Amino acid sequence: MHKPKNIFVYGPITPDKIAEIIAHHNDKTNIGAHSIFLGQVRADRINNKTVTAIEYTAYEEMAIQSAYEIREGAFEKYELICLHIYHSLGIVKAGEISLFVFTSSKHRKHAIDACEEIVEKIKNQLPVWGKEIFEDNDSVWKVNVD
Amino acid sequence: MHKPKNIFVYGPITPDKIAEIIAHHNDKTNIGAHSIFLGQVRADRINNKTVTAIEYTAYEEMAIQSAYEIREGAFEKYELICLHIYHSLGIVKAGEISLFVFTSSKHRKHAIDACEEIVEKIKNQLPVWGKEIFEDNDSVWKVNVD
Amino acid sequence: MENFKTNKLKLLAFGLVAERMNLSSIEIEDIYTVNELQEWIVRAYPQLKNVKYSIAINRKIVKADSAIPWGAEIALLPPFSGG
Amino acid sequence: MENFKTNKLKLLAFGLVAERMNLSSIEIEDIYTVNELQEWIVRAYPQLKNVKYSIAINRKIVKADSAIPWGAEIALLPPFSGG
Repeated sequence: MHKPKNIFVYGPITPDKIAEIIAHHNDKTNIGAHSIFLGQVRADRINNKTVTAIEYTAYEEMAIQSAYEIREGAFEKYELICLHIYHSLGIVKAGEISLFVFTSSKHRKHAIDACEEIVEKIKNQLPVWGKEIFEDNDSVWKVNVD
Repeated sequence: MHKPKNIFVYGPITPDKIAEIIAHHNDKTNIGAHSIFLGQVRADRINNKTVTAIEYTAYEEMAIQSAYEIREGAFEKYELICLHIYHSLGIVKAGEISLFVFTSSKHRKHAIDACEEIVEKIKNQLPVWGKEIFEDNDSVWKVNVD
Repeated sequence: MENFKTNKLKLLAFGLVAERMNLSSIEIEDIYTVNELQEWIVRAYPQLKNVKYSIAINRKIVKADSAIPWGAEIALLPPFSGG
Repeated sequence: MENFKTNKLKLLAFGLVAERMNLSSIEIEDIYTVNELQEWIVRAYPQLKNVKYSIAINRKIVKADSAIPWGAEIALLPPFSGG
């Protein structure tokens, strides 16, 4: 039905890019609900040092395939009209956005449930790694706890 | 803790306004997750006529009080860092956005669960009415089914 | 003197109710319970017969046996359809 | 002739594994099962001893008893931390 699409963008996902994607759905007048998840880089304190950025790397070919499977699964399980997934690669500073999931459906339940499930799968199934970088350029590999 | 805030905006909630609100959280570096719900006006077919817009009216004073209670309840139940609610009044055309709910938390679960619950409460508890307007200017009072 | 003052109530109507009543606000007098209010509405606005609505007093939805405080703001609220 | 060709495999490393191996890609030869691969890694890269990772073959995560197809792309994947 759909083809694997690149989900990666270099650097942060900007609010302007998000606005552009939202605005793009203005002519899809069968949509009644959009659900959006945004992952933002936190300035966590780890061992008395503050995270200033995360550097993301990925096994891109596998991640794009995984994202494709997540996407196809979502379209099969939910009545979705649109679905967009973007993930950052490279440096994303604290306060900037590194993950964008956007689902659209006629009624809200499908968009909301699909978005939540997709975020969960992205965190668990996408071969992406974040390296938390501190003020002093020291770094530590991120561990997902949430 | 918080004061009742006006949630109403005249006309549609624009993608630019949404981008501006997202960008505004760039300096809140304890936030790791934002969950957003957008309600978009559908061009439904009703009795062989197409909805071109919804005109929203509200019992504003009661709605602002209800939104305040929904907001306080959400801050009590969930570990939220930020919460924004905007609802349109007046004419919103098909394809435009009439409801914006935005929740932010450290970890994703709180933001996602709170956003879903708040949207549900807004639909059920806020004294707001939509009148669906057709191409020929005939109209019908909207009935929420989703 | 207090006991000769009239109990003036503000009645607000919204959505389909306002459309059927052909008004969004009216002042009414000397009604002390929701039951009395409902009886008055049936007589004064028969066109609301098949229209569903809740009643709010001072911005809180109330039940049919509630009292209406002196000078209250009453609102007739058809099913909400925001969002 | 076919039976004299070497089975060349591409081994990719990511995240902490790549950091510890000090490389992100290496060509290895004549390994036919995940068990064999794991034994080879233990010998060649003792610095991975306490590092947790999954193994993907041709972009699918596999179990320890899986076979490795001729010419496969193998990847060592520490726990994911995207999002």
